[in-house]
Formats: sequence, structure tokens, C-alpha cells
Amino acid sequence: MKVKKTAMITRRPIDPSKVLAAAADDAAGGAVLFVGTIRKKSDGKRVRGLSYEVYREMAERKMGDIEAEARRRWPVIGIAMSHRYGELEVGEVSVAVAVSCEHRADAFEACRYSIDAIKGTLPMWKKERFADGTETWVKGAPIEG
Amino acid sequence: MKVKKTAMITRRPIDPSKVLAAAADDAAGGAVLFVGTIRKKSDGKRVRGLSYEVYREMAERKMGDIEAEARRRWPVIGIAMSHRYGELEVGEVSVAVAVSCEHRADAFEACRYSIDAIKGTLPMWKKERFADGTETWVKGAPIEG
Amino acid sequence: MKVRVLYFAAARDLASVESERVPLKERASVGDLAGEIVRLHPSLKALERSVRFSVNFEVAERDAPLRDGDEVGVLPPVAGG
Amino acid sequence: MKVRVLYFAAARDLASVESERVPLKERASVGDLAGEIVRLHPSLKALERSVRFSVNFEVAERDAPLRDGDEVGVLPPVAGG
Repeated sequence: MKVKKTAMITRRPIDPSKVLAAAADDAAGGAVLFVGTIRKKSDGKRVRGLSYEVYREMAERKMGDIEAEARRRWPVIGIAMSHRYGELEVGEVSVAVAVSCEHRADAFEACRYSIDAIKGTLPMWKKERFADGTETWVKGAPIEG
Repeated sequence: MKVKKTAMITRRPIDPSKVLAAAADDAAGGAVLFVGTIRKKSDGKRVRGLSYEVYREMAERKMGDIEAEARRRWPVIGIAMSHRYGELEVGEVSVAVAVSCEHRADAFEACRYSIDAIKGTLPMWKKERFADGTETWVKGAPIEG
Repeated sequence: MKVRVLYFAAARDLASVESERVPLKERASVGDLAGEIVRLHPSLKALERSVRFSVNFEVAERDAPLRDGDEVGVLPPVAGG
Repeated sequence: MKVRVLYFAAARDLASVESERVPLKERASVGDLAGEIVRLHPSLKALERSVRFSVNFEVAERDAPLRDGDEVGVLPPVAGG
């Protein structure tokens, strides 16, 4: 059996197909992958890129919690997630989550839950760098406990 | 602008990352990909593979209808789908659908709609080949009009 | 008039034919064709209740009219994905 | 006792420090620490209402007790993904 690292906070580019492969399994009929990418516009301003900051040790534990909760709520066969930090350009992947289940309804719901939990409970922050040279921390929501 | 073929009925192996790439766009913040694979068991019997049959011209038109309906219902930026036919082995990808939208809730819903519509309205049939040498047409549901 | 009939999956297995031209009386409906193909291939009776038909690539009800040259698909319950 | 405090994102910008050890009276709570860091770095007042705290990698409410050696994160509103 190949050991796959299934939860990662990484500075390197994310390959969504590897995240999908890490969640895949012959016993699963369906897999759902969510991929978040850097948009070229935010509130009408042209974005050059984003800087992501992370409280890494806490974020890795939170990813473990998300996987455990997804497995508790749905019959998950495989689940994998990666979140990037550091400097990202427009079009690059910031986050990818994949879930495989025997039935597709479960895979959709568990993947949706996981990305929502990543956005709500991971200690990560992003600063937008605009084409006009300005930059600003993106307004977020209080971290969920 | 690169022209991407976004709806395909194909005899060749499907690369889910190409389907995802065909739906991706710099203006989209999120993309959702569904991948269906051949499971190794069906009703407890060990599956060796599947033969998919398709009414190709009708299926291609139906894919066009699904894309149009998804775009009518959600603010879809990119959408791509591929369904394979012919002989498939366990673990191979039979279908992949990707949708990108500005917001992830829309991408999840539009992708879910699309795969449900593919399963319900595409004129495709599959025959399971079991490890014990028997084979049988998979019991489906009447095609939706 | 004649329509072109395509048989798929279990319907093709039972009819032992992939496609054929079927003569029908003028103003025949999809339901009339359904009766005619069972007459031509009695083994199709097993699928009579579960099969649906397409006319020129769109699913059609039994009361839909047919016209000369139409392409009709004989579609057992589907199971893609 | 002392706790280790880590400042992130806008909180780090305002405090102009990444991490520091902050002395507290025995049985101090997260709320007590919140007051203390604003005393040490008055500019943090701007974040006072939106910031949350983690204690040893779990989000903690203001009335949660602190112990010597705890690692406390000062967490502005998050925006990952």
C-alpha cells in the first residue's frame, strides 16, 4: 500500500490531480474535488497576486479535525486536502480538497463541508497585492471555534 | 483565446485534470470536479470491468442541453464534461464533469446538477463483466425526457 | 412512410438487430411504432414497459407523431456515469 | 507565569512583533491577556473587537484560563481558501 500524505499546508504549487489521486480508491464510485484559484479581480480592482500567511501548526491540526468530522458525518472512503501559503499569482491554486465515497451525494456533501470548514476554521490570512501597487489584508470573518 | 472542446463522448481514457482545465478561468474563484470511476464491487460481486454503450449523436446533444441548462440556472463561467464508452477496467474513469464559478456554492450546485443530468438523460448503458465470467446489463431508470 | 429505428443495449440483444427501416402507415405515432417493432421482434415484449423512444434525438411520448425519415431510438432504462 | 504569544497578519503588523513571552498574574484568563497585549501594544486596540485567541492550537473564549507555558495565537478574522 502506498502511503499518501492527505493533509498538507505547503509553500509549493498544488497539483489538484495529486490531491484527487490521494483521495481516490477502487471501492469508491465517485470523487469530488474542489479547487480554489486566485481570481484576477477583487471588488473591481485588478489583482496581481496574494500573500497567504498561516499559523501552521494550528492549521495542520485543524485539517485533521476537518477530516475526522467529515468521516464522522459521511461514509468517506478517501479524503485529501492541501492549502498553499506564501506568494501566489493570479490563476494559481490556493486550496484543493478531494473526497471519495461510494455514492456521489455523500462525496458532494463531504467535500462542500470540508472546504467550508477550511475557510472558516483554518488560521490563514491573505493580503491582496493590486496592480496599482497597493496591498491590503482581505477582510475575513472571526475564526470559528 | 484557446478553444477547448468542453463536451465529449470518447472511447479514450479520460484525464480528469484536462476536464478541470477546460472549465477553469482566471475570473473564477472556485471549480468543482466530479469524477466517476469503475468500482471493484457491485452488489457484492467482484467486477472485472464494464462495457459502455452510447447513442452517440443523441448523447452529444444532451450534453449540450445540460451545459445550457446549467448556465441558465447558475452563473457558470466554465463547464466541461466527458463520458467514456467502450471497455473499461476497474479503477478507470467513466465520467468527469467540471464547473467553475465566481463563488463556490454555485460551482458545487451546478456540478451536482450536471452529473445528475448526465446520469438521468444521457442515452448510455453499461454491462458489468464479473470476475466469475458472467455479465449483465446494469438495471437503470427510464431515460428522462 | 418509413422511419429508421436504432436498437440499443438490451433492446438490440433481444431484437438481434442494430438498426432497420420500418414501414408505417401515414400519421403513425411512436406508440404505433412500439407495437410494430414487437410484432417484428416478439422477444422485445420483455422490454415493452420499460423502454422509451427518442425521435430525432429527443425523448418522445407514445402519442408523438412520426414523419417519413425520422430517426427513432429504442432506449432501455439508462445507466450511465 | 508566562505565556508565549504569537501575532498574525494585521495583528503582527500593528504590534510590530511576531512572538513574545508575556508575564501574567497567576490564574489569568484569555481576557486578561487580551488587556495586557493592548497595554503593551496600544495600536492593537484597532483589532480588539474582531480578534480571537487560540490556546495551544484550539480557539478559546475570553474566560478560558491560561497556564504557564501556554502558546497563545492572536488571530484576526480569517480569510483562507
